[in-house]
Amino acid sequence: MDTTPLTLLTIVCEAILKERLLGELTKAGAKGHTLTECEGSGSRHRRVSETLGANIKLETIVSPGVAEQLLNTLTHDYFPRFAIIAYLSPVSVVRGDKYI
Amino acid sequence: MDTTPLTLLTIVCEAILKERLLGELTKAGAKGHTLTECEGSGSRHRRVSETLGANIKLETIVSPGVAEQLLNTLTHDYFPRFAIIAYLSPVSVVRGDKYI
Amino acid sequence: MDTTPLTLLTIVCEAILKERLLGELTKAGAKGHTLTECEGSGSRHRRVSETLGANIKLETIVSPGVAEQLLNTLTHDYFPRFAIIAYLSPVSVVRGDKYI
Amino acid sequence: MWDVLQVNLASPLALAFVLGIVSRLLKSELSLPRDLYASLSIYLLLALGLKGGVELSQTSLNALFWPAVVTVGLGLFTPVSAYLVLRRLGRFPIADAAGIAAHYGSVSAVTFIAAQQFVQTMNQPAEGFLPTLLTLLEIPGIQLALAIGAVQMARERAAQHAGQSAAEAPRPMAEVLHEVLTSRSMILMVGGLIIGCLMGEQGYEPVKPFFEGMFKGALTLFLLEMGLAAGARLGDLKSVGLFLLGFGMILPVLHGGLGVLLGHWSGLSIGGAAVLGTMAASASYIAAPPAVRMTLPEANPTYYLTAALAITFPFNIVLGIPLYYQMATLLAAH
Amino acid sequence: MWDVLQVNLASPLALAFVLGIVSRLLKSELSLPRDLYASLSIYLLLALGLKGGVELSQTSLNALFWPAVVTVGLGLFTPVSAYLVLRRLGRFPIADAAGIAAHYGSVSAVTFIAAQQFVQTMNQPAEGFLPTLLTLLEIPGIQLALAIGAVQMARERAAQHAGQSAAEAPRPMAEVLHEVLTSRSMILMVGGLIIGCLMGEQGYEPVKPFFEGMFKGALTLFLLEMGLAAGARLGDLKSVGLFLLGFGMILPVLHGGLGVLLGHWSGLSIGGAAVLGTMAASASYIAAPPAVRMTLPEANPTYYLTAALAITFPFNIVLGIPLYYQMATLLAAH
Amino acid sequence: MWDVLQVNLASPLALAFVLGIVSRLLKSELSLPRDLYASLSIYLLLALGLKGGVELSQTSLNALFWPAVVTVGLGLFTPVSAYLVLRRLGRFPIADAAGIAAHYGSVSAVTFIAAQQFVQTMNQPAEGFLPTLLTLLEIPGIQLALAIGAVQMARERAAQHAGQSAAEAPRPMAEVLHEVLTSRSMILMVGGLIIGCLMGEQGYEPVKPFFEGMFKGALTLFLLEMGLAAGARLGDLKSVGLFLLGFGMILPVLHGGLGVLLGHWSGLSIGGAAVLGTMAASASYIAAPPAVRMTLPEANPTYYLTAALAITFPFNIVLGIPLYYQMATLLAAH
Ligand SMILES: Nc1ncnc2c1ncn2[C@@H]1O[C@H](COP(=O)(O)O)[C@@H](O)[C@H]1O
Ligand SMILES: Nc1ncnc2c1ncn2[C@@H]1O[C@H](COP(=O)(O)O)[C@@H](O)[C@H]1O
Ligand SMILES: Nc1ncnc2c1ncn2[C@@H]1O[C@H](COP(=O)(O)O)[C@@H](O)[C@H]1O
Ligand code: NA
Ligand code: NA
Ligand code: NA
Repeated sequence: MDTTPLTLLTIVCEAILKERLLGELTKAGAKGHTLTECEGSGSRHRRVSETLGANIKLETIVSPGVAEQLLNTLTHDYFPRFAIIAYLSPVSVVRGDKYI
Repeated sequence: MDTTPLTLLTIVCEAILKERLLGELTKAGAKGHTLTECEGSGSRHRRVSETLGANIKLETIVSPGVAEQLLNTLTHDYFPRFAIIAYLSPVSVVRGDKYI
Repeated sequence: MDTTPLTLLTIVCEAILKERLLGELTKAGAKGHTLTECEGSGSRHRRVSETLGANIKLETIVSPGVAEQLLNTLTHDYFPRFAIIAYLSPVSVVRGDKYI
Repeated sequence: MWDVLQVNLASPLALAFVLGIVSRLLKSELSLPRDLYASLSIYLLLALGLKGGVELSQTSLNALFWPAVVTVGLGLFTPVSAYLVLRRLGRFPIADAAGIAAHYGSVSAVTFIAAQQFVQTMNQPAEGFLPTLLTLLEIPGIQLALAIGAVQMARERAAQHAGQSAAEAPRPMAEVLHEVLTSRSMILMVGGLIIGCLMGEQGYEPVKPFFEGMFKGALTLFLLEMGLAAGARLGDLKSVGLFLLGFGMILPVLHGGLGVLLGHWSGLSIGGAAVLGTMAASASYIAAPPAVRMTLPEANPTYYLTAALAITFPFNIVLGIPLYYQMATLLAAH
Repeated sequence: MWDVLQVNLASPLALAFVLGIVSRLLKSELSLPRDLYASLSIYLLLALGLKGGVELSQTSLNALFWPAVVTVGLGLFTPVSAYLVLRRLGRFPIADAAGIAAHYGSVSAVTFIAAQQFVQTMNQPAEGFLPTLLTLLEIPGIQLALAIGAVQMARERAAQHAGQSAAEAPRPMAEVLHEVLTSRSMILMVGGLIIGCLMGEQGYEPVKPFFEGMFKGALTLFLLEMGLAAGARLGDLKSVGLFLLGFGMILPVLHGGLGVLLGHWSGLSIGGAAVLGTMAASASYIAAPPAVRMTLPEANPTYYLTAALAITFPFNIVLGIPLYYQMATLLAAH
Repeated sequence: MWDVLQVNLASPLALAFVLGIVSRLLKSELSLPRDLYASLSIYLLLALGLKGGVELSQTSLNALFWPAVVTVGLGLFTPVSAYLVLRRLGRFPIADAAGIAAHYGSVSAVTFIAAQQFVQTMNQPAEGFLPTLLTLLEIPGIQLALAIGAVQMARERAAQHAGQSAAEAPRPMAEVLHEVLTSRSMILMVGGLIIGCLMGEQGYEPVKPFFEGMFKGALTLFLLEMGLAAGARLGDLKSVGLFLLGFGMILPVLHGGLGVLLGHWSGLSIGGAAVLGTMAASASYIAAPPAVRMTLPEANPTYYLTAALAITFPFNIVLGIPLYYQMATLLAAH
């Protein structure tokens, strides 16, 4: 089976950022995303979620370049002020050219 | 800790395929799976989900051979006609022999 | 973008273990976690979930040392008696020093 | 006609539907939780079945015979007429034509309920056995359209190229039939009918406040959600084209008129004929979409969902039901 | 007996349960959304407590004394008898015997409610304080069985090998007790009892349409879900073996008979004795399973879940309740 | 005052709230499913709007004029007074002061409903148009506080350093306004008001058992959940400090007193003035938190959530409402 090596960017953050982050994804050129509801704890306010909604996990398969650009935006505009974590993993994608 | 390197196959697709894909997993010899509800957008009909149900994410840890076979089936029978994405990642599994 | 290579430990297990495993995470020194509801099948009782609640997926980004220690605890105290699977994947984390 | 329309527009059902559409247009964040939507539809279908069953237990088979016959006739005719119009006049590909036809051959339970409530408001309640007719109309419609689609596509493919992959082999009809017969709405409605029949008026009494007292209110909430869903599809109206827009409003009137006529002939009351007409006119958007998606994945969901949900459903809720009622009144006056 | 059984079978509760089983057997896709199931059980438990509390506020402590004493007695006896039968006659391992015993020592709230509704239909309503008895019966049952299991397993292990890992150390009993005492069903039922007691008939009035008017209807939906759950376990009947099948129907009759007898002696009415008997006969499948899974993970869930859910629950709902009622009637006639 | 308080404390609403807090303190696992919570709040807001709309359809614009004027006045005054107290007396940073002020400038719908129910129990029902006032009070409050926060922070930043990243640019006010105007609670309440107005008493009749009969019961369940949420925040009381503790109980009394006074002047009945006072006294914890989180992420959620949810909400539910009612009674006696 022919697969393409690509980058999976995973973002976990407070649910309130959903629309804004989906906007950032589109702007950066991501071709798609998968969104899951989740909950979690980290360095900031675990309890907030009760009234402010739980967390979301946003996964997008992108080229390394797009990943880099998104990480830049996140670091600059989101990390200082919101509960959020982001990480990259290497994946092999079927029909990978569709996602670049 | 002793871990075995195995392949994690992740499939994200429209929820309607649930039973059929679980059948394919069993047929190909996967020993288990984990299923999560999610939503997403890609190259096909984001909105469909409203009436047709959201997406599902199906994860199965398998040997590279089983992964290969499943990707073949997916590419041949599902990719052309359904909203679906599939990718592989390398993982190290505790008691890995149980999943081969 | 500066990222730190770290270990993503994923645990999928019966929902009933939630509080106990969160306790183990804290004890082992994990700095955070993300928890998702899911369902699944493996070598043990797929159906149990109906009355006993479905599965949970617990993800925590930790240093290799903490991962090792957690896997030890899981293998010793949980694997023999509960429905559970655990695996490691390599990830590159933004602001990785926060999670060690 | 005008005053009938007014009664309909001032009902909480139509108003809640409009509120749903408007809040989508305003890009409001409002949405009903997924489980509430599912719970309401389970409740409505079961309540519908139970009520129908209780009334069925007091109906003679005689009274049911002719209405049942014409209903089955409608179930065989409407998917075929829809398919032919879409293929011949609309020049749709086989899969799309069959997919849309499956929706128009089947019934929208919510439209049915709204019609029932409407004729009740007009003091012309429908016969108690109409839910029974609904189940008779529901089954053949989807089946027939899917069968036509599968057969025609196989024929077309055979003509084009010999080799055919396993993937493209049509799903076995038995599987599709099982799916439709054991679908959530079938089980709840038919199951409700049977339970209602078995327990009768006396067994119904203690659960009546729940299944009957709450019914209209729950339906109001449900129509709010339907409005949200329809509103989300309004943007697709452009992409489906003018033909489908006309189709989604003219075909219901034709099917509706036929239904009213057959209902009248078979001896139904004014209310009964109007509700039977509404059933024939309505397009399913709960049972049909998944069946079509599974069996005819080549059909474009934007077409069938938009037509059923954003064109025909609001048309029937706002204009159609009063219209079919008016038809039934005119026929009865002769 | 036959006419009593018939009344029971024609009730919407039993019929909805059967519908659930049948749709599972038909492999229907029907399932209640997870949150609806949870919401219904919260509603039922709280409503049960509130109603009980309001009635309790009008009960003298005197009337409550002897029934409370025999209830605690039942709570101590039933888990022990279940454990001994399973160990001695059934030759089950300690963990399995204790795990199953915890289920039969505790109470199924839904079975309790169904019994309450049944005696009401028979015009022999139970005393208002029976929910109070339920909470008295619920707590010791699970505890005692788990304690027996933990102690016996520790003894066995000590005999087998000296070294014992931390993991195998039994959970502290205080933790288990806290879990049971603050479990969802306890909080809702006991909390409801207290609230009901404090607000009395007058405070209850405005919420009565919600908590009492909707009760039977909501219970019908819940039993549909129980039918689905029981139906899903029918396939496991083979793997649990004949002994457990018999156990799941004979033990309830013995416990039920004892409960009716003690209830009668303690001065309960026919309805009250029948409901107390049903409680003793029933097996918990909401509170017990998680407690057993956590505390005795060595016990095989297939055994206890299938016995409680697919054998004893339907047995009681269909045959047991009318039977215990009949027993109570006979006793009262003497 | 004492007997009024007692009536309030014996109501199922207050008792359910206390049960929620207690079960959190007992570390019970009890929690309402997420979708049930969302469903209940949708139901309550829509029912509130519908009822208000039906009554509004029978109100003259005249009767509405002065109450509307004073309500808008309250909407402009309360966020400013809250902001100034927090900045000047409490020495809170701009973001925190503005964030908390947005909560106290807005209204808690549940507190409003509880007040409405209370004055009804006291046989002093409020005017039917009070839900209309609620929407008038809801909008300016949040907006004004957020605007103050944004402007003041921009000024402060400009003073500190010239360069300012895009990320730190305040969100456009139009976006925030759109968010508040099309928020779930706005759409449901204003939409309900309009629907209620259009359908009138006659259209309301068939949905009344659902939207009115179930109302108090559903509210009881909702207050159980509010108790759970408040209980979870009790632990944060220490970290918010004594100032906020006092603020969360004294400011409501001042705002509440002012609201009662203005309500009385504008011609409202005893019940109406008490409810208007309650609105002014209450702090939003549904609409305000997400708006503040999005627009002023620098504000610490622990402050505003704890103040609104764990201090002011219980204070109003238990003590505040009877107090404002007492004030209104005294004023009317003059
Ligand atoms: N070490 C971690 N492992 C996994 N998920 C984490 C970790 N730290 C934080 N998270 C997730 O990221 C969210 C925001 O984290 P924070 O900004 O640190 O509060 C948390 O609520 C978790 O869902
Ligand atoms: N680039 C992507 N990254 C993450 N998930 C994706 C991506 N593209 C598609 N998906 C997921 O796969 C589903 C089907 O994709 P598609 O077949 O392209 O419509 C979408 O609904 C998403 O959930
Ligand atoms: N091969 C597998 N791939 C993915 N998930 C698995 C696999 N095996 C087990 N799981 C997950 O782990 C849970 C417990 O597995 P087990 O202990 O084998 O019953 C299952 O319910 C699944 O959710
Ligand atoms: Na039709
Ligand atoms: Na028992
Ligand atoms: Na206020």
